[in-house]
Amino acid sequence: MTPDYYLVLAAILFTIGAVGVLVRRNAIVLFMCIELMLNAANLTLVAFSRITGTLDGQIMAFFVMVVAAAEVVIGLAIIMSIFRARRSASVDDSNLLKY
Amino acid sequence: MEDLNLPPIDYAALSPILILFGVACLGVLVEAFAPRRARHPVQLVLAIGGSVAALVMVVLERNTRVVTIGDAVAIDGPSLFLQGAILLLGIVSLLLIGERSLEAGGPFVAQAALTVGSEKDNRQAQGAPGNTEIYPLAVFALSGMLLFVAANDLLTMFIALEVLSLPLYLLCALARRKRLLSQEAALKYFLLGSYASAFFLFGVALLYGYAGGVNLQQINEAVAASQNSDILLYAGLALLAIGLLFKVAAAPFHVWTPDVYQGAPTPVTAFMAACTKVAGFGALLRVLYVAFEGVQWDYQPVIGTIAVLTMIVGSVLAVTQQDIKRLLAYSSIANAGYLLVGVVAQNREGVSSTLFYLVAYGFTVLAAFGVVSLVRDADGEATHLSRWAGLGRRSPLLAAIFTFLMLAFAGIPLTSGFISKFVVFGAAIDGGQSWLVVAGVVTSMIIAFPYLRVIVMMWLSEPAETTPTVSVPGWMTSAAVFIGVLATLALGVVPSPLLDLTNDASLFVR
Amino acid sequence: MAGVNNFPFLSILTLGPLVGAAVVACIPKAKGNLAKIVALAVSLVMLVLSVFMWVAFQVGGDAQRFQFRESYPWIPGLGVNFTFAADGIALVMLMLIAVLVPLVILASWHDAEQSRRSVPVYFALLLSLEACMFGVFAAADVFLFYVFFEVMLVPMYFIIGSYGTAKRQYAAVKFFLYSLVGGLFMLAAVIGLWVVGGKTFDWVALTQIDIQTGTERWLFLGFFIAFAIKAPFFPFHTWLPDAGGAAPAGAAALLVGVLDKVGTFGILRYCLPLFPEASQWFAPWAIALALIGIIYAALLAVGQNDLKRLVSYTSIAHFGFIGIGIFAFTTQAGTGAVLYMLNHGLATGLLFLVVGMFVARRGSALVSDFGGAGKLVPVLAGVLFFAGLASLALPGTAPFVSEFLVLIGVFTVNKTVAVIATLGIILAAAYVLWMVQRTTQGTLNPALADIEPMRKDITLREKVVVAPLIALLIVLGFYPKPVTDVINPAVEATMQQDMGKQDPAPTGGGVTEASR
Amino acid sequence: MEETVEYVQATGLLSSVWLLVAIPLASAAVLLLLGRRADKWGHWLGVLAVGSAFVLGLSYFISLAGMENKSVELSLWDFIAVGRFQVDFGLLFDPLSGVFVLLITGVGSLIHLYAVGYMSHDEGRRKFFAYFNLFVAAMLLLVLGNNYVMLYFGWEGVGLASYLLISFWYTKPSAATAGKKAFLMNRVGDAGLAIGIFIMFATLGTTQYVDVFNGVSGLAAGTILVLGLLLLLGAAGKSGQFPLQAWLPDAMEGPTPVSALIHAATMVTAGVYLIARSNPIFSANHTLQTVVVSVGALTLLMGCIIGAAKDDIKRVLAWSTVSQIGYMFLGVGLGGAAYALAIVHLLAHGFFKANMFLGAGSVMHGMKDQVDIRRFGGLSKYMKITWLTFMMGWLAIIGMFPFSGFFSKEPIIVAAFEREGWTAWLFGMAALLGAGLTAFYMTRLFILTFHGPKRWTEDIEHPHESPAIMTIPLILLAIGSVGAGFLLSTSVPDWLEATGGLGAQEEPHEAVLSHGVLTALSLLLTVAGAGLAYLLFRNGTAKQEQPAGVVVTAARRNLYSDTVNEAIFEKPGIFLTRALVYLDNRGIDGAVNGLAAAVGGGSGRLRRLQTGFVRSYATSMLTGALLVVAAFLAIQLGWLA
Repeated sequence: MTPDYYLVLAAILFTIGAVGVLVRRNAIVLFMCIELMLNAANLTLVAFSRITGTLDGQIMAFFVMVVAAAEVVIGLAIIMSIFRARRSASVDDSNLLKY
Repeated sequence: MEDLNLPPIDYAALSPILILFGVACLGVLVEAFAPRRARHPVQLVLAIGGSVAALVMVVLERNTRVVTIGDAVAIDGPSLFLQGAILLLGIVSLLLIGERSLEAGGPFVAQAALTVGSEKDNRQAQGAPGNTEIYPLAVFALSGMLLFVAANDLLTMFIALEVLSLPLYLLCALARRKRLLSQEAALKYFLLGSYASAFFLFGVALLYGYAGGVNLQQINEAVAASQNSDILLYAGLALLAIGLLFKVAAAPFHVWTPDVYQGAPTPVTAFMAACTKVAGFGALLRVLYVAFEGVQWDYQPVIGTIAVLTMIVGSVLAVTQQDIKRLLAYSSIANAGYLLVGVVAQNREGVSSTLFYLVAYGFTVLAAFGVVSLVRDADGEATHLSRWAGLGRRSPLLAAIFTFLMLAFAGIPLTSGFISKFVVFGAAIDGGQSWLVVAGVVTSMIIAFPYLRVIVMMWLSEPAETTPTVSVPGWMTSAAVFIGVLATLALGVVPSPLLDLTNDASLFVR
Repeated sequence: MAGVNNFPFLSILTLGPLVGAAVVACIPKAKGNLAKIVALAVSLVMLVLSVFMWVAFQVGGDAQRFQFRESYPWIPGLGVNFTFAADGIALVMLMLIAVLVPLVILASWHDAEQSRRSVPVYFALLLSLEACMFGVFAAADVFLFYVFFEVMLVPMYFIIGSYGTAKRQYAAVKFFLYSLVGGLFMLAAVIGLWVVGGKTFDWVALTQIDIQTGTERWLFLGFFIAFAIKAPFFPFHTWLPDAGGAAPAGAAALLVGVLDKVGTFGILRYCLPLFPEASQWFAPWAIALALIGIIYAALLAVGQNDLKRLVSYTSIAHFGFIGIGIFAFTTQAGTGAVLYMLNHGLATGLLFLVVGMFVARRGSALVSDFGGAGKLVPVLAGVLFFAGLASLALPGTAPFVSEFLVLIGVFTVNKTVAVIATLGIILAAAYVLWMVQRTTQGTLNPALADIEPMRKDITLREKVVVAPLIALLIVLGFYPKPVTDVINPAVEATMQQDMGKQDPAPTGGGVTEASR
Repeated sequence: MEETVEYVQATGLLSSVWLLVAIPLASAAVLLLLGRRADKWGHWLGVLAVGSAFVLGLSYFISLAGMENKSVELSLWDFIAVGRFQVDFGLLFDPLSGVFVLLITGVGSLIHLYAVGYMSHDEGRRKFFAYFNLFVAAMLLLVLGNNYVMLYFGWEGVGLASYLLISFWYTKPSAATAGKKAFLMNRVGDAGLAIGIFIMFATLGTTQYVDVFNGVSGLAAGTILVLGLLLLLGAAGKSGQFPLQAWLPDAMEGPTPVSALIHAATMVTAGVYLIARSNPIFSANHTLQTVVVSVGALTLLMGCIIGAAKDDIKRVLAWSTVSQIGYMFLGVGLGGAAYALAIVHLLAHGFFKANMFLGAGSVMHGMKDQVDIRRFGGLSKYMKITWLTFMMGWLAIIGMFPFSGFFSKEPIIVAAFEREGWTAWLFGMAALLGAGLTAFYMTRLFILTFHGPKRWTEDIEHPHESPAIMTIPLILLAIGSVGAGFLLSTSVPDWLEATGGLGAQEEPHEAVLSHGVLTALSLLLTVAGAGLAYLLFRNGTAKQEQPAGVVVTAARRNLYSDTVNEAIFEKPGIFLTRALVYLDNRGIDGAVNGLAAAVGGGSGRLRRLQTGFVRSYATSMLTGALLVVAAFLAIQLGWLA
């Protein structure tokens, strides 16, 4: 099994994530789609790491995970406070700022 | 077991970043242990003092040209200059952030966790002292920016990007008034920012695959010699660029800008408009000039097109804006376009002119938002343009200052805005990119109109009954506006020192 | 050179009014009269200084083309210097400014009160406008010129916008945007020139460089569009009637009398010497625009019902004459054009000021609101008539000399253009006399007699305003030599050294001076 | 034409010739600047200025008579000196300008004197004399200039003075309009003159008379023709010749002394002066001369025909002026010796026409400013001096022997018959016919005014004779009308010989009819015309305008020249002006505003794309991302760049 498949899989995951952001309404789901994109990147890093035979990529993946975790904290905080005020997690309801 | 060879670390060169990180952590501790009443002054002094200390270190290290901690960070002319700029603009922003005399408790919410519209929330809006976590947050963002512009590999850059972005997302949500807007801005900024980071990261991954490493020099060498598929290179470059272009608000990645600028607390908007822009362009310059110099002929047309698009979007959309903060947001988009013109010039003048522009624009925009924060009525800031009618009659000094700033944005000579445009366009013509200059000139004509409309509003329209009163600014806002205006004037009249400085600072280490 | 020639006339002229403006701006609102007096004093000092400068300017065989040269480094990184120098062309324009500004200040004595705005600010704006105008004509550095060119807009914008009449907002914005558009085109060309010219802005150095034909044409266009808007030439003119109509009369006199001359001056000083080849290439187009302007604007002037708009249109027609004079590339036409710039400033300045006096009395600028006014204010009507005569270039008034020179110079190179332009002098008579008839002659408009101020003929202050202009117009109408002697060498240098053009020889092969 | 023209520098007395222009000018300036303070004595200053100019002129004239070279030049200062274009502010006193100076100052003095009385009740008398002096100064500059630019200077100056004086009673709309009309039509001619001067400079490099005249032989025939036609256009404008004649009758709106001095005796003859002065140019091209003659012949007949149909005393005189100047044009157009004849007629006409105008003024003075000859009649009993002096003028203008018209007009008729071929018949017969018609309408005027039954309006009870200050000039002018003809016709041609270029003569052709036959014919026609008028009008005429045939109606309508002007110039002009105002506001300004509106509209529409939905923002980012990636890949694959 060539590592290329991992790359293809990563690309597919990334695409699913990227498109998911567009089609889902729930802020949490939206956010998870973004996490999916990050993980697609992780998979790519690891795959390339394997292809090139260096460890850099894998180490980078760890960094990314940490960053993603931090992002979750921030993101959930923001989403929570909005949810409290609006009783809705739909991103389409946050639509005061426009034009 | 082999000896672990720790990479050499030039602590002195890194000291500004380290100082700020330290100060930020200290700020968190202060938040935890200092008594509530003492927190505000302590945090303020800490943040500003830390920034000043970092600035001093930058100045002391001004001649350092080094790549340190295992090629992760490059301290060279551009990064030192940009760090200095970020720190200077950051200090001024901190002055705006720290202002508490404009309304009871300051512009920030006391308890961000309280539900909007609840009884407690209404009570806290009446004047509970604002929260002080904003200072560590801002300092974290600043330290991320310092690292961002100095990052010599893409991973460091990614980390720095997140370090600077995450606090900003939060800062956006912390407005005392109009909290729904503020939270919405934060949500939008957060979601779209993460989205862009994901693109950035995927680009990093692809480039890692292409070059076998993420160090900028490594990529540069790979561009010349790599046997790997060019698709990896170009797709990687494209995705990387998207992440960076998002941060600098280039079209079509500008969409967040107007909403976030409008919704965020004005001092934070100012901070973002000035410092984030510097950081974003700093990183963009480094990536394009250091890592991808070998494919400059390929990316020039693409970035050039984006520049044109950005200028058009910014200027055309500014024409019909009714809210002063949104107008300034579109102006910031247009200015991103002009800055991109300098970036695309792809020569030393391109770097130096972009550096100059960033500093000049930063000061002007800080002063502008500082003024915006002063025009208030009972509901807080009165940002709708129609409310500014006749302001010149009520408070001529403020209106005169804002007029001057608008003229600077419009690029009238004897303001920094003119010199900035001049050097950027000059670099572009020098780099053979005259078409960008033509686009720049045409859009400058268009965007002059909204600026002029503001001036007309202030001076030539009759004041309405409801024209907001202008609050007497505290010393910090006064200082911030004064510094901004002074810099705008000084850089327009005697730009030579800064021009020389940018010229000296315009070489990247490789 | 002699000692006086090293005296820094030009920088003092530029800085003096600026300092004056700062002082005047600081005077509290309540002390409007003090502001007026200080402003007048400053402008008078500048006038005296200018007279000294005129005297110190050397004319004759070995006199240098540019005199009073001063140069201080400004932005060395960009090759920018504060370089001031004046040739004959600039000197004449500087003198015009120095003469007009005190008169305008005096004429505007009560203008600011009517607008409920700050009086000191109005005069501070006038003085800063004077500084910018001095600067723009004195600059010998392209960058410096551009800076003044643009900055000049700001005080004028506020004068029109804050102190103008009914449509002032629209007019001010239009004025600003038009000029800015032109300015930005020029900015692109300035930068281009800077890059092509090896990063220098020095005028002399830039005249020496060789530019590729294509580039030269683009650069020329950039400059030309800016100047054509400023001048203004057809079809870039529509801002002027609005601005001239809305501006207070004194400011309108400055706007049309001096500010717009920057356009034609710029063409002479920058387009022609810097881009000689392109200038010749574009000359037919420029002449066509100017020519259309002469006829078109004159016809429009006939059809105007607003006195100030009417005068603005006459100005556009006059700028057409200046335009064909410049692009004919002969000594006579060129000298005529520069002389025209001076004379037009005096004549149209006078016309605007007198119209302003009428408008101030009547409270309306509409021609149809007047009628038979000569019965009430005979002297003022006489001055209006005289200004009209100067405007239609009657012999005995200064504009005749310039118009005749322009036409005769153009005729030697392009007969058709000169003949068509000559039709313009018939139309000039039409619009002037039509205006005079409808305002001052005929049966007295009954509404007019009821207006108290209309029954007051010219005041002493107004006499002091118009008398110097009338005197100058007449003296220069009979004896223009002192001025032509100053202009002529500069124009010759422009046409012959910079452009490489020689005046065409008489085609008849007849007798020349030898037989005299 | 091979002889060269030479001027000598003025010395002695003649070096003060500039005083001629300066004195009236100074007087005008004083009168204007002092304002009301000069009301009491201003008119006397005016008279004094012109009178002293006359005395000076006479002394210059006498000193010139004693000189070898009678062309004296005085250069005062460099007027315009730019490159090759060098113009003196210079004067030329030669026989031609000499006689003009005497005419202008002489007749001028008398008319000034008359005006003191005529304008005595007008509160603007001081201003009137200022303008009058201004006119004299400009007119003297016109005839004294030593180059064409000076001529143009004076040319426009007299135009200005004429405008000011026609619209002197500016509160009358008709006067204001008439003044404007005069100025405008003059400007048309002036434009022609100006272009002529341009041609001189372009071809000869000079505008000084001496250089132009000496250089003209080197010019191509076509150039000379065009040059001459342009000068003719200028001359026609100033002299009220076809096709620019329409302003002159309207100019009678001005006070009568103005009509006498400017619109009869002096200014309107400036065209004749111009052609006479430029005779080296006109003589150099035969076609050109034919055109001048044609203009003269056509105008003289037009003037007669219209004059015969008019009922306004001043308008009849005005059209007669048009007609008489037609004779002068005929004369100068014939060239050769006829130049001098035209000048003689000009001088004689100056006397008798001024005399008649002043007489008309005197009649109006006594008849409460009535000008309609249908409402006069029988005035000979009431104003004897006016009647007698007017009779002298009448006899002179119809060319009755031995009055001056006979000596001045008859030679022109003879000269017309001396042209070669059929043109001699054409122009000769026109001139003869004109003589008959002149006799008819002038007799009609004379009879209807002074004889026949009274047809006065009710308010006039007892017409009175004018005061002495008005009648003395009348008497002096009447003496001129009687005697001047013979004197002038014998002396002036010889005198003018000395004028540079004017003396050059071609051999005249043999006249197609003998001199004696022509004289007899012209006298016969004159008597016939006068007799017919006497028969028709000795019993007066209807008091109101009566329906008439086609010819009379056309003549009453000025042969439709105003109608034509209106249809060709005025109406299209007004339409064009309106159309352009519309175009400027809607078209050019509209285009700019439209562009701005388009940007604004585009902005308004694009704004809507900023929907506020975060997912739509993400969409635009993803789209952008895809485009950027696609662009990079396209570049990499070589599709772009």
